[in-house]
Amino acid sequence: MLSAHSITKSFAGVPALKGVSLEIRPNEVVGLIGENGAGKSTLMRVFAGTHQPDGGTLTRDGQPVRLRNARDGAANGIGMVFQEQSLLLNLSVAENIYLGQESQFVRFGLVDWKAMRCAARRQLDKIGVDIDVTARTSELTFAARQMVELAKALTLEETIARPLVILLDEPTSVLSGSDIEILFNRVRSLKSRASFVFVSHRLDEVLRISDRVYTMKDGEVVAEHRASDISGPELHKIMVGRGLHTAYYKEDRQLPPRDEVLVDATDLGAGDTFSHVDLKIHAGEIVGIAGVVGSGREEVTRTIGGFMSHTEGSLKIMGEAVHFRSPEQAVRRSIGYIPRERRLEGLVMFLSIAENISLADLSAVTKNGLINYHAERALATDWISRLHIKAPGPDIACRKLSGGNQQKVVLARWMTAGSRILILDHPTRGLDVGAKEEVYELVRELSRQGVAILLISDTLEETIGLSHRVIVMRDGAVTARFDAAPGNKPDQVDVVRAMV
Amino acid sequence: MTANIDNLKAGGASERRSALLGLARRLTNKRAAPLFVLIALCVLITIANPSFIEPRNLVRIANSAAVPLTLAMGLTFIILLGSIDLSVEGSLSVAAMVVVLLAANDANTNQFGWLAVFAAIAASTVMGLATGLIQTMLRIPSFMATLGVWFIGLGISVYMLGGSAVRLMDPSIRNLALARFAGLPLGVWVALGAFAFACTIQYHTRLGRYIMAIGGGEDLAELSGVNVRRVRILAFGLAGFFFGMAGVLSAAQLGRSDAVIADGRLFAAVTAVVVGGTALTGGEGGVVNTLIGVLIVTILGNGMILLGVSPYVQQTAQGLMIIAAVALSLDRIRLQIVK
Amino acid sequence: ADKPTLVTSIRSLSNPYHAVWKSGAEAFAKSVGLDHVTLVSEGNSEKGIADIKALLAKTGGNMVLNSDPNDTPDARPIVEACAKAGAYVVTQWNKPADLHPRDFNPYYVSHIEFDGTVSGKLIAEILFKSIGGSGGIVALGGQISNTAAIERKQGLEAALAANPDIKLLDFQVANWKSSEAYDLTGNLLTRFGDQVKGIWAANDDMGTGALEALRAEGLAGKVPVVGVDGIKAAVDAVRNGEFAATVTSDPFWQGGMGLSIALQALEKKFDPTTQPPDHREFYGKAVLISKDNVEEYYKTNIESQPTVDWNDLWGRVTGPIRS
Amino acid sequence: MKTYSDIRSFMSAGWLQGAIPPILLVVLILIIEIAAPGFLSGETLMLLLSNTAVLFILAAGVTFVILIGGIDLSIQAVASLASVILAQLLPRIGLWAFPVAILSGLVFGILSGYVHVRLKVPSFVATLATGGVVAGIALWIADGRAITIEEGGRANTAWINGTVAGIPAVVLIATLIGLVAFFAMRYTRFGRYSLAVGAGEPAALAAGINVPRTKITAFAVSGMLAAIAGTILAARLSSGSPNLANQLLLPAIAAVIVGGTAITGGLGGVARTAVGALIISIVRIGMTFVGINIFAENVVFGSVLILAVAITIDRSKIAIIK
Ligand SMILES: Nc1ncnc2c1ncn2[C@@H]1O[C@H](COP(=O)(O)OP(=O)(O)OP(=O)(O)O)[C@@H](O)[C@H]1O
Ligand SMILES: Nc1ncnc2c1ncn2[C@@H]1O[C@H](COP(=O)(O)OP(=O)(O)OP(=O)(O)O)[C@@H](O)[C@H]1O
Ligand SMILES: O[C@@H]1[C@H](O)[C@H](O)CO[C@H]1O
Ligand SMILES: [Mg+2]
Ligand SMILES: [Mg+2]
Repeated sequence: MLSAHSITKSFAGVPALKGVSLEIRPNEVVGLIGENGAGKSTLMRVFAGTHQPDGGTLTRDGQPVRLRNARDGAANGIGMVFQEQSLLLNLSVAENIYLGQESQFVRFGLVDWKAMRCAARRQLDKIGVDIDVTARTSELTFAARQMVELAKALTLEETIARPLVILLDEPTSVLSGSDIEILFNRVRSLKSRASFVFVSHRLDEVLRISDRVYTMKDGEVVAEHRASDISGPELHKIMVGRGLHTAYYKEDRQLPPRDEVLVDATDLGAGDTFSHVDLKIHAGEIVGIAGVVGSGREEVTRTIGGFMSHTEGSLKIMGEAVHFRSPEQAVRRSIGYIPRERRLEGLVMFLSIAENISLADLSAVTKNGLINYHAERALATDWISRLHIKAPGPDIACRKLSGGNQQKVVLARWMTAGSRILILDHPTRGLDVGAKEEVYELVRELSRQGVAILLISDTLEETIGLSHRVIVMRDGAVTARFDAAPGNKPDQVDVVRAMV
Repeated sequence: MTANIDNLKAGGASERRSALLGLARRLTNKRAAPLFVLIALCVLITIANPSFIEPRNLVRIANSAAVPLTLAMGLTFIILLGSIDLSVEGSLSVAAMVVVLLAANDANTNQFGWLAVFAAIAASTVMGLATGLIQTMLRIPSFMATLGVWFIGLGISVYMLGGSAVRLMDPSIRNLALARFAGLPLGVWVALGAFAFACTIQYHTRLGRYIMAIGGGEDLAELSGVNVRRVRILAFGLAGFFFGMAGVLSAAQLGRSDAVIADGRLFAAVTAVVVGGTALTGGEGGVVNTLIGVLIVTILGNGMILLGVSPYVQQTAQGLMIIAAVALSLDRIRLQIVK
Repeated sequence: ADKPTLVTSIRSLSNPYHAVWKSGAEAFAKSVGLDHVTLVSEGNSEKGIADIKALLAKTGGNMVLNSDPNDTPDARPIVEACAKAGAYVVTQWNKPADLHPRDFNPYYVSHIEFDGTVSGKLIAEILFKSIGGSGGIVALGGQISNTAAIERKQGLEAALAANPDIKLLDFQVANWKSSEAYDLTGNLLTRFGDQVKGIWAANDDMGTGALEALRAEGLAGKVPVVGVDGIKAAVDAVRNGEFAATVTSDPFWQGGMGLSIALQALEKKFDPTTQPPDHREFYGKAVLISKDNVEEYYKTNIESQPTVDWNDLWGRVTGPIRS
Repeated sequence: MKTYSDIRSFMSAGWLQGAIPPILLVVLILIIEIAAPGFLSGETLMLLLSNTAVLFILAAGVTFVILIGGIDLSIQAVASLASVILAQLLPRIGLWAFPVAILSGLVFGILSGYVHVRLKVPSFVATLATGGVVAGIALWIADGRAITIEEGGRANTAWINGTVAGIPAVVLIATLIGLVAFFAMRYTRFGRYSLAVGAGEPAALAAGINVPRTKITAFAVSGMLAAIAGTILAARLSSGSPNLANQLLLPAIAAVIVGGTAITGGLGGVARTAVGALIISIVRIGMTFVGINIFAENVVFGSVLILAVAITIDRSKIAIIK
C-alpha cells in the first residue's frame, strides 16, 4: 500500500538512510525499532513528505509518488505524529487539530470557528479523551498534547477516502499506562481504515500492537519479523547486538551511600506547589521521587536546581544554607541539572559538542582566563570516546545528534564541571534500550564516585531499580518513603498506592 | 511490564490547583494590562487638564491616531509572524506619491480621482508582495529585506517627486481629512474600517490563523501543511495594503506629499505595537492590542502638549513613559524569554 | 588643464527647499557648460563628508564645491579636505563660529548665511499685525539644535518683546516636519482653543502642516500662518490669504551663486585673499513674500524659472556675519 | 599538531561560508575599479578605511547585542551624547574628557541592559526609549546647540586626526578595537556565554550561565563602543552635537547583518562585522565614484544591501529565517 524502495538520505554528507526498502500493507500495524540514530524518524519523515530522499522511490498503491511537503503527504492520506511534539503552543487545541485543514470550515472566506470546535471535540471523543478544545495548548500536560497530536493525525480520516497511513513516532514515550491503552485500542479499531507505523523503544509495546516488526540499524533495515514469531529478548539482541543484561539497572553495583550529606532540605516549601518536604541526599546516594503530574516532585527538583526559589523551610547544600535565585547559583554550588526537555534546556543545540561540554565550567579549558580551543576540543574528544558518543567529531553541532547521544553530552558537561549533586529529570526519555543501559551504567559510576543524585523518571521500575531510596509525593507533600537497598527493593504496588 | 506513572492520576490536586491558578490568573491578568495603562493615562491627563475629555479633543486624538492605526495594523501582522517590517516609511511614501501624482495636483495634469487612491494602495501592496517574495525566495531575514525595500521605496518617491512637495488638489480625496460623518473626519472612519478589516483577517480567516501559527513556530506550522512561503508573501502584501491606505490618509491630511512624508512613522508604529502587548518574537498579541497601543502612544503625545511639557524634555519624558508602559503591561508570564 | 567639476552638497532631495537649490545649481552649470554633480548626505554627516572626499579623490581636487553642511560641525572637515586637495569651496548656513574663510586662503572662498533673527522677527511682526496687534499665538520651532532654528526663534522673541499685547501661548518643536506640525497643531488647539489667533512656524513645511490642521477644523484663512523658505505651497497660501507671509533666502540663487563664487575664484577672476571681509562671510538678502508682492513673485519665481545674473557675485551682500 | 587540528576544524567549520563576505568585498572593489578606473589607489583605499572606522566601531558594539539575540537602537544617541560631553569638557579637563565621555556610554549601555533585563522590556523598545532619554540629555547638556571644539581643545583631539607611519590614527584605533572585540568574543567567558545565550537562552540558563549579567554586559559594551565612536566623530568634526551621529544607526546594524551575523543571535562575530562595514562603505563611496545618478542612489543602495545579505548569510546555521 505504501512502500519504500532503496531510499537513501544524507545530512551534510553523513548518511542517515542507506537504501531502505520497506513495505506497509493494508490494515496492518508495522513496528519499527532501532537504536537512537538508526534512522527511524528520518524514514518516517520521508514517508510524511517533510524530508525529501536523495535516492530511491516511494510508491503508494503501486504508483510512484513524490511528496514535496507535508501537504503532499496529507493529500496521499499519510499523517504523522511527530517524535518532538509539533503542536503550536500559542494556538488552541481545536486550532491545532485542524491547522492546515481549515478549508472544510470556511464559508465566504471566513472560518466558522464554532463548527471547527465541534469537529475537534468529536475527534477527541473518538479517541476517548476529554480535553477542552478552546484551551491554549501551552496549558495542557505533555500527555494531553500527545493525544491532541493523535487526534490531529486522525482528521485525515474525514477528508481522504482512501485507506490511510498513520505514522506514530514514539507516541508512547510520554504517555501513561492508561493512555497507552487508549491509544492502542484506538489503533486496533482503526485498522480497518488505516495502516499504522509504530516507532517505540519499548519492545514489549511494539510486540503487543504490531503485526510485523522491522529492525533498523545504522540507516539500514536489518531484520523483518512477524510479531508472533519473535520475543522481546530476541529482538533486543538483534537490535543492540548483544543480549539483555539480567541486571538491567546494575543493582549489583549499587554501593551503600557515604556519610556525608550533600543535600539537606528541611520543611522545604515553595508557594502552593509543595510544602514540608524533608529530603537528605548523601554522597553516592540515588534518591528517586515518585509521584504523578502535579504531585510537586518537578517543583522540588527545580527548586534544588535553582530554577525556583523556596518560600518555606531551609535548604542546605554541602552543609551551607542556600537560597537560590537562579540556576547559576546552583551550578556554583556544584549542582548539575539534566532536564527532560533536552532540546530546550539541555543543550544549546546550535553550539558544538565541545562548546556544550565546557559550557558550565570553562575553567577546565581556560588558560589565563582565555579559552583554549585545543584543550576544549581534546576534552570533548575524550568524552566522545569514553561515553561512546556517536558523532563525527567534537565540532559537530549538538542538534545533529540523536537523543541518546545528546543526553550523554549533557552528562559529560556536568562531569566536566565536577558536579557533586546531579538532578536527573527523566534522563532516559526517548533513549533506545542500549543507550539507556549505558546511561544507567554512567549513573551508577557517578554514584560510586560519591555524586549525590536526585532522580525523576518515566517509569516506576527505573526509579525503583536505580535508587537507594524512593520518596513518594502527592499533592505537594511527601506521602511515603521506601528504602531500596539491592535485593530489598520496594514493591511497585506499594509505591503506587502512596502516589494516588 | 513497565508501569508508566507520570499521568496515572491528574485529577484531584491538579484540578484544585488549576481552579486556584485560574483565579490568580484572572486577578493578575496581564493581557488586559495595556487597557488599564490606557485608562489610567486618560484619567491622569483628565485630572491635570479636563479639556482632554472634551469631545473636540477626542475627535482630534482620533484624527491623529488614524494614520498610525492604519499603519500599525499592517505592521502587527508582520510582527505576529515574528518578523519585522522596516519598509513602513518607504511604502507609505510611495503610496502618498502615487496618489498625489495621479489625482489632481499642481505638478502635472493628471486627474484620475479615486482611481489614484486605488493605484496608490495597489502600488504599496505590490511593494509588500515583492518584499515577501524577496524575503522568502532569497531566504534573507525580513529585517534586511525590508531595510532594503525602505531605501528603494524612498528612492523611488524622491525620483518621482523630483524632490518637491506636490499638492493634492482633488477635493473628494481631500475630504478624507476635511469632511466629517457623525462628527468624525472620514479618514477616521477609514482607519476604523481598516481596523475592522484587520480584525476580520486576524480572527476569522485562515490567513490570520496561519500568521499566528508561523509566529508560534514556523517549522511546526510547516509540518501541519501550512504553506509558509505563501503566507509570508501574503502577509507582507497585506501589510503593504495597510501602509498604502495610511499613505493615502497622510497625503489627504497634509494636502500634499513629499518623500519624507513618513519620516519617523516606523519607530512610532513599532512602539505602538509593542506597547499594546504584541510580542516581537511573534505569535502573541494582535490587532486589538495594537489599537490600544496606538491610543496609548497618541494620547501620550496629546497629553504632553496639554500638560505643556517643554519640548526640551519631551523626548526624555516619552522614553521613560514608554518604558513604564511596556514594563507595566507586558505579559511576562507568557513571555518567558524577552529578546 | 581639465575642466573643473561643479559639486553641490546638500542634505537631501526630499525637501522642496533643497530641490530648488539643486535646480539653481543646474541652471548655473548649464550657463557655464561644466559638469555638475549633486551629493546628498541624507542627514548623515559622515556620509556627507565621505562623499565629498571621494569626489576630491576622483577629480584630484579639480573641483568647486557649494555646500550646505548637514550640521554645523561638518563644515570644518569639509573645508580642510578641500583646502588640502586644492579645491575651491563655498559654504552656506552652517559653520562653527571659529572657522573662517581667511584661515584657508585661497580655497575657502566664502560663507553665506541669512540672518535668521531678521527673518524670524520679520514674519512675526507681519503675523502680529495681521491679527490686529493683540492676542495669543503658538509657535512651531525647527530641530532644537539647528542654528537656523535657534536664530529664528530669537527673532520671534525679539518681536514678542516689542509687542507686549501679543501672548506666546506655547512654543513647540516639530523638527521641520509637516506631519509633526499637523498633529501638534491639533493638540495645541485643544489646549488653547479660541485663544490661538495666529501660528508662527520656523519653516514653511511646518507652516503648511499647521495650515492643514487648521483646515480640518474649518479655521484655514481665519487663523493666519507665517513661515520661512518660500516653498510653492506657502506662496500659494499667501496668494489665497491663508498664510500672512513667508520669507525666502532664495535657494535657487544659493544653489547657483555659491558655485559661481567658487568657480570665479578658481578661474582667478578675483582673488579671494584681497576681498573685503564682508565678501568672505556675509548675510545674503532674504526676500519677503507677503500679499503685497506675492503675485509678482509667483510670476517670476514659481511660474517661470527665475533669472539670476550669475556674475553679480556680491549684489546680495547685506553685511558681515555677527558673531 | 595544534595548528593541524586548528586548520582541520577551520575547514570543517564551513570555512567557505566564512570566506564569502570577504570575497564579496573584493568583487565589489573590482566592479567599482572597472566602472571607474582609479578607484584602486592607495589613497582611496586609505580614505575608505578611515571613513569606515566610526561605522565599524558602532557596528562592532551592536554586534555583541545582536549576538545575544537583542538589538540596540540607542547607539546613535549615545554616540551623540559622548560627542557633546567631549566637546563640553575638553576645554576644562583636557584629555580626561575622553574617559568621561566613554564612561557615559558605558553607563547608558548598562542602563539599557538593565531596563531590558530587569524590567523585561523587549530590547527593541527598551533601547528605542533609552535612546530618546539619552538624546534628551544630550540636548540638555549641549544647551540645545552644537558645540564647537575651539582651537585649545583641538590640540587634544589632533592625535585622532593624525597619522601614524602613514596610516590614519582612526584606522589604527578601529583595528585595535576590532581585535580586542574579536578576542573578547572568541576567547573569553563572556564571549562564549553571549553565543550560548543567543543560540539557546533556556539551555544557557540551565547550564549555570548568568544570563542577565551576560546580557547587561553586552549592552554595556555596545554603549561603550558607541561612545568611543562618538568621541572619534567629535574629534573628526571638531565639535559635539546632539545630532552628530544621526543616521548612523541603520547603517551600523546593516553592517552587522551584511557581514553574516544572524539577526536572531547566536551566530556571527566581529570579524564578520568588519567585512560588513567595509561592504557598506564601499558601496556608498563606490556610488559616488561611479557617478550613479543621485536619484538612483537609494534604490541602488537598497538593492545591494538585499543582494549582499542574500550572498553572505549562512543559512545552514540559522534555524528559521524570520
Ligand atoms: N536535520 C538533520 N540534520 C543533520 N543530521 C540529522 C538530521 N536529522 C537526523 N539526522 C541524523 O540522521 C541520523 C538518523 O536520525 P533519526 O532521527 O532518524 O534517528 P532515530 O532512529 O529516529 O533515533 P531516535 O531513536 O533517537 O529517535 C542520526 O545520525 C542523526 O544525527
Ligand atoms: N556564570 C556567569 N555568567 C556570565 N558571566 C560570567 C559568569 N561567570 C563568570 N562570568 C564572566 O567571566 C568573568 C570571569 O568570572 P569570574 O571572575 O567569576 O571567574 P572565576 O572566579 O575564575 O570563575 P569560576 O567560578 O568559574 O572559577 C567575569 O568578569 C564575568 O564577566
Ligand atoms: O527647511 C530647512 C529650514 O527651513 C532652514 O532653511 C534650513 O534648512 C532647511 O532644510
Ligand atoms: Mg527518532
Ligand atoms: Mg528517540
